[in-house]
Amino acid sequence: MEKILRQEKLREWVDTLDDCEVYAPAFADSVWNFARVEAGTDIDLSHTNTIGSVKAFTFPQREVFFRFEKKDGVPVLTPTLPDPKPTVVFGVRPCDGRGMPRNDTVFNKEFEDPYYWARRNKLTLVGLACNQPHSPNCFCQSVGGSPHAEEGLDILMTDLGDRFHVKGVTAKGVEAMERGRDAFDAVSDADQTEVDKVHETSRSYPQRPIGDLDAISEALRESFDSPLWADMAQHCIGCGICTFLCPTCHCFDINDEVISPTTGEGERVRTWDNCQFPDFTMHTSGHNPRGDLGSRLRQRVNHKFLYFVENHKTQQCTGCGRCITECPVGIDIVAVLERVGQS
Amino acid sequence: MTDNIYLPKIGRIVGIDEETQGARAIKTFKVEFPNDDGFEHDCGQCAMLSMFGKGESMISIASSPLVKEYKQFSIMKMGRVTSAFHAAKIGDFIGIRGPYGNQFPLDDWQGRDLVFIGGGVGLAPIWPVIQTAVARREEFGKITVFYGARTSSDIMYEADFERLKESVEVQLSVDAPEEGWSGYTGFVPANLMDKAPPPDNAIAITCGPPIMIKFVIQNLQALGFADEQIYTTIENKMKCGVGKCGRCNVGKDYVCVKGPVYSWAELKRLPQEY
Amino acid sequence: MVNVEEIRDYAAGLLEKGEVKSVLGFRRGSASAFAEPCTITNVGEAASLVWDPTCLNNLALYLVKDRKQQAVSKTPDTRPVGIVAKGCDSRAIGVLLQENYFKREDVVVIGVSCEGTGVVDPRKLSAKLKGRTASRVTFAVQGSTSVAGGRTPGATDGADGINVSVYGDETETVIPAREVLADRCLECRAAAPALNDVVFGNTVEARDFNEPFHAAKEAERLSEDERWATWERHFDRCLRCFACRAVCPMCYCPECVVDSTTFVVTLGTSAEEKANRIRWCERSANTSESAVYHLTRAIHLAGRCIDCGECERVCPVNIPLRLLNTKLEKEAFEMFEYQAGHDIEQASLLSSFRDEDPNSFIR
Amino acid sequence: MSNPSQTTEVQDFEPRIVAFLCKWCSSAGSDLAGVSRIQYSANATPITIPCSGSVSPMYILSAFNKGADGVLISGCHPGDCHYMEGNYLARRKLYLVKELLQFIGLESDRFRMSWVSAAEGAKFAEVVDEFVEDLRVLGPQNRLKAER
Repeated sequence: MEKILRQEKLREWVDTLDDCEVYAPAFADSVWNFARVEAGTDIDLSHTNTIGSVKAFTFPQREVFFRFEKKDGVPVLTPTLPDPKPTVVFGVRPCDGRGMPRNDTVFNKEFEDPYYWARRNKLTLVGLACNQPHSPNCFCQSVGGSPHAEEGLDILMTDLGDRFHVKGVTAKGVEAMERGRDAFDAVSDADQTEVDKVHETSRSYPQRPIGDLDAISEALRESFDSPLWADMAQHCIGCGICTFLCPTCHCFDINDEVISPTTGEGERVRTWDNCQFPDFTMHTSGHNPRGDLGSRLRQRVNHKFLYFVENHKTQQCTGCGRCITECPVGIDIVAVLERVGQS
Repeated sequence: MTDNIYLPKIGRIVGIDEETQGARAIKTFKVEFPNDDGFEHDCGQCAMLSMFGKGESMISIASSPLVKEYKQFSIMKMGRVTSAFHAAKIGDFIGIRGPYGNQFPLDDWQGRDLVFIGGGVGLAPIWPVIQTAVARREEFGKITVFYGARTSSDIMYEADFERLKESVEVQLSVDAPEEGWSGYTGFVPANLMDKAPPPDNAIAITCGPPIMIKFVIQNLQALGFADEQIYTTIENKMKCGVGKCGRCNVGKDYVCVKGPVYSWAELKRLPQEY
Repeated sequence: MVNVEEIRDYAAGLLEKGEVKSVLGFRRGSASAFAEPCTITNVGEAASLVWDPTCLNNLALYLVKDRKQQAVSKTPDTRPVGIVAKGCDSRAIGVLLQENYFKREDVVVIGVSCEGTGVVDPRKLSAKLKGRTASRVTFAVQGSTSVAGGRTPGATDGADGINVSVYGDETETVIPAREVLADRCLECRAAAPALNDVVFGNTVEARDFNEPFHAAKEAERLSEDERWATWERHFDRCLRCFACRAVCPMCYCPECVVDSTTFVVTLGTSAEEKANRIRWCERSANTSESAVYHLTRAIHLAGRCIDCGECERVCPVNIPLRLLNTKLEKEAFEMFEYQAGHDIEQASLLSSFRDEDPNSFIR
Repeated sequence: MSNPSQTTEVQDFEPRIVAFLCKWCSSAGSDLAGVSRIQYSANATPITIPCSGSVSPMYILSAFNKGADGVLISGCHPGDCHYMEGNYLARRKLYLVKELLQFIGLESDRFRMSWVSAAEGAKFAEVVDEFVEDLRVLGPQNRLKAER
């Protein structure tokens, strides 16, 4: 389904989603992030990209698996599977959209993750094509995506100035459009020509090149023991920015949080974790298979451009560029791949 | 609704054996499922054990798959969770989810000689294989079990070893012998060289401290064992056990799913990340 | 004004004479117009050093890192390290010396005066450029706004503002420095490094920006409920990526008291030690736990924070962390006449006291 | 989850105070208040510490995190420290903690410090009573309390 939505009708459409929780980018504290849209307020889709990726909707920073307590000396476990309202997220950039099916793979492969899917099944992603790259670090096209890629999105919107072109990609997306059908107009030939032109132009901007992705995987395989890794990680500070902001990084930790040591009450909680932290792989004995920053940088890059490819036949990177832009010390995954490729 | 992969079943400790003492003490726990919701497992698989309020730890299932009434775990006191296990008493409740990981390909080894080489708590992961092989004794050729501990009092499953001697060759060794010790004195790899089991039509299965495994494999190769004839298990830090949390990988393999059992031929192809 | 060629020559000279094993400095990054840290070890690399308003990092962090590497190395290279240091960075070195983290002779401080300006706040710049991205950022030099036209000797960096070009449009726009400088630079009291082996650039006394502790004083003015509403929002959105801690030269503890991610374990650590370690706050990134983390960190930096603003700069969700530290430095200055990093001989803030310290708050 | 202090009616609200008491003075002062049969609020959970100077700011933050409505630190009068200067160091450090807590907007009445000697049983009782009354007005502390 393809429709035209005039800018001023956006709110009319959003208002028809009144049984859903609607989120959209909002600029607060000098950063763009997804925020709840209160009924009767406008959505501002002038954002570049949100600082946090859309992954937090299905993989929140804190997920309680279950509560535990003791009754008559016997542990009683109460699972806390989330039961969210249907959630619609506007303004999702195509790079984030493409992150979603990659996360689906992870949380679905050998064992299905019920917490992830409880949220995922209720989630509708309304994408917004990038008419031009919002950062010189964008490289979606270098990893098989595009500024108007539909993969992972339920709806793709394209900004045509005074109006949006809106395309329902999945059944879920079409349904969300159906509900606001009165707000939409038909697509004229002129509209179609314009949207095609906007998409074409959006693809024509230069992006950071990576080159042949198969060759990159091969180069990474060959470079496992290369001294390059230590060199490239020389100034790494070992923080979690790159992975926490990444739309596809999904590593986590599980801990018991005790509420009362006397009653034995507590919660088992999943939190985000990060392959760049020193304790991530450290055995209880103190032995650490990835004990230095070089091996941890290698893990991050290999996971995305080698291991995930070997396991799932696609890169686990969608070229959003957040890890590059936000790295405090200028570590640049595209430059890393370039150096590995040249070595 | 699918099964909740993170929700443990409740287990009850019905037996505790003190195997070794000291800073790295080992205890063996027998665990029953009071709610009759237990699971079957294969040789080499692991389970994620919980002490509620302390956390979870991935532990090899040390009992034979043929034993259905309980599961057995030998746990070395290492950190928060394992210390809680060592403080536990018979009747205490734990959480248990699994089984996780792959298995020793016992069916592929029919008709062959089996050489087991274990050291310290490393006997636990291969113990179910030994038990199963003994139970299906006629399917295999000669079976030899090498096992080494620091002292004779540190030998795990001591009572079971006596029974084992009836059907297989047992070669025990200690690093520091007491008076009256009749077995071999010295490290396991040396005992292996001393007895020199023939490699023809044989499979070697080893587990123990990393340094022991390293020398055992060197010595097996010196004895003429090919890489495909050598099996071992590896371990890495694990949190989820289901291939998602991202930390136990060795190259592209999540050890919790693709491991812990590897032939040396397979392991050589993986990067050294364990 | 600072002539970057002089910095390059000096660094090359240190390396050539073998006086240092390496020089920590800034070079052009691959990712953006902003400079990135570099460690150069041979004379030829000195040409890659840069100096401009995008040299944000406090490189003293890498002196700490070097020290840590030496501690675990079997054959540590104990030769001195050269470091390009702004005023704030040199104060960081001062605190590390005060705390005996290394010795004065272990470091050659190549001081660079920020003169009448400072470094750019990337978020302010981005807002100023309305989403476009800077491709080149330089100091506008008094009397000579055109870099291509050569620099006037004796001119002062930045008094006329910051020159900015954006991608796809190489014409330079001059933005008044006040509008894009980092808050810490607007409040800086010593833009020229007092602790140094050499200084490039002049000391500019009259910097017509904000009074010291300006932002903290503004934040204090809010009502109690407004303050909590603000900080609750800040703590709530913390990702606990620990970038603030990782980037701080003063957060050198091998093991951080508030979380498990840095718990040092050796083969000799007993099971009891591991089992009994107190978890002061949980790993969950929620308001209460993140508050414990940030407040603990702030207190641990009291009298040690030299206001390089790195914690605030690196925070991906823009939590104004610097406020917590400058609030405490303000109290240290006003109540205890203490300034971090100013005197390497002085006793630290929390290991000293005076009879006239405030007492009226105690019942 | 149910949060007892949130669901409690304000008039039934009994503030919980964690009191870190120096073993050389205030701890003995609180004992004296007890043996002297002085009537005072039973809302304070005393934790005896070697010296007010040994109080880590983490103790205070942790107490608030675990739901304390108020935190009291009580040590020896200036000049009376068993370790010569522990209370002076405490005074400086805890002044900064107090300022920081106020800065982020924790109600300023929730953190309190006092000098109470072993002989001042009556003063200890007063300090606790006053604190309890002030906390009663403030109601439960929810700002830094863990949301579990």
